[in-house]
Amino acid sequence: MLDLRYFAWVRERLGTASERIETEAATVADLIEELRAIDEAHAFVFADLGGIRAAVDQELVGFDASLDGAREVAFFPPMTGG
Amino acid sequence: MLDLRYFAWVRERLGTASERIETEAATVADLIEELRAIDEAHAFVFADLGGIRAAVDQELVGFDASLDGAREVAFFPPMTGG
Amino acid sequence: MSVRVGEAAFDPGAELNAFTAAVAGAGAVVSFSGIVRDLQGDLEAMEIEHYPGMTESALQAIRDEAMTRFSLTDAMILHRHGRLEPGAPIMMVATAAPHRADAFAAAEFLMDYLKSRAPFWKKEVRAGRADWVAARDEDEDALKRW
Amino acid sequence: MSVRVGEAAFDPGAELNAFTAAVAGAGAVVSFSGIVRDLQGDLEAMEIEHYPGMTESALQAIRDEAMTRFSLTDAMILHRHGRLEPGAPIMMVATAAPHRADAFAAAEFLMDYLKSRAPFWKKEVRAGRADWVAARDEDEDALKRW
Repeated sequence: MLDLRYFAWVRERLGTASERIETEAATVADLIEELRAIDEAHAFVFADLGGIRAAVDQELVGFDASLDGAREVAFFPPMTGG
Repeated sequence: MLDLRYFAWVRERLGTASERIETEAATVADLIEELRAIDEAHAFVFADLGGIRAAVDQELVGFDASLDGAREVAFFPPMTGG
Repeated sequence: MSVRVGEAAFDPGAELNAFTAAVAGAGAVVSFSGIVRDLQGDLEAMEIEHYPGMTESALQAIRDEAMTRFSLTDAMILHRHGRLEPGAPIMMVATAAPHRADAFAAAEFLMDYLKSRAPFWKKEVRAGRADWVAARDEDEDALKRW
Repeated sequence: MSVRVGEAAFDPGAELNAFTAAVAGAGAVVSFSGIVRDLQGDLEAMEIEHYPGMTESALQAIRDEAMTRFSLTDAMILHRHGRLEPGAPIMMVATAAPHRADAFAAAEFLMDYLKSRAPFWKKEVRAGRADWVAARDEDEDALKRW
């Protein structure tokens, strides 16, 4: 089981801040492939990865990051703090 | 007539914060030559110009600056504000 | 406390004084504060979303990295989330060092990393409409100098 | 007031807040404060001499130059002279700008010029002995980057 967290327009577009899924995905990229297949909203959000960032267990990572042992994966747009 | 102002260790070494002199010096460098001749204290202060800065009418200048029309010349060490 | 994240407003002047008082050995103190701007005069509010948990650890990591890279006496980061009015302070960093070059460089380092590596997202609310603030390429580029 | 020179103590936090309140259009505010340091623990006081008249015009010129060179909303310089206790604020600059890069660069510019071009001289009094603080070559060198 993997907890997914969504923020900012990703959250708004998906209509939820979190979901829990069953997955065998080995990397973030693999997970994204699976998510794209869920429905149109997911397909839209993950269509252009240039505008998406990912964190695994609250650490910012690249899409090639392993999901081995991961409990929480988050997707969000580039940060705009400060 | 020219008003001379001295600051920091230059003032302390000369034992005065200001003096008024009669001079025909054309540049700051010429003036320094005249000042060196006044006494030992002046000769000491102006012996090594690497540690001396000059201002003419409250503007920082190089030693080649003209004294044409000048009313006040100041000598002091490099500034240490901030 | 060197890192603080919360909804409550803070007073940059009071924070600067408290930070300075705690680092008596430092000759140089630099602060940066980010204020909600209203350039067109029609901003109702700025809403800041964040990632609770990750935010705190990301800011702590950025602060620790600054302490390692620069000769600092101390460094702090404050950042608000939630709904902010125009003119309100959004965030603040402060650095203290024996020499000004370190204090300035560390404050810029903190800001550059905070902008692109701390999980905050800003939304501007104007005339009932809310728009996410787009990330600026130059903010990402700013990281390359460190 | 954008340039202030005097003997009286000032409150950096209160100055930062007053400065920030006056520039509502700016998103980025940077401050630098210089504090009397007592590294060895034996400093009785710092005495700061200045050149009345030239000081004010030099600081005003430095401030005006910063306003010209950078995209600033405002900039201020405060500097004390006379006898200061360890831990006391000596001086402060603050800059406000739409973007942080300008606010940071301008604050560093103000400091670099103030260090080497404003007529202040510091003396440290310890154990009854008073020594003039020597200018640092790197302060003069710092001007070359602008």
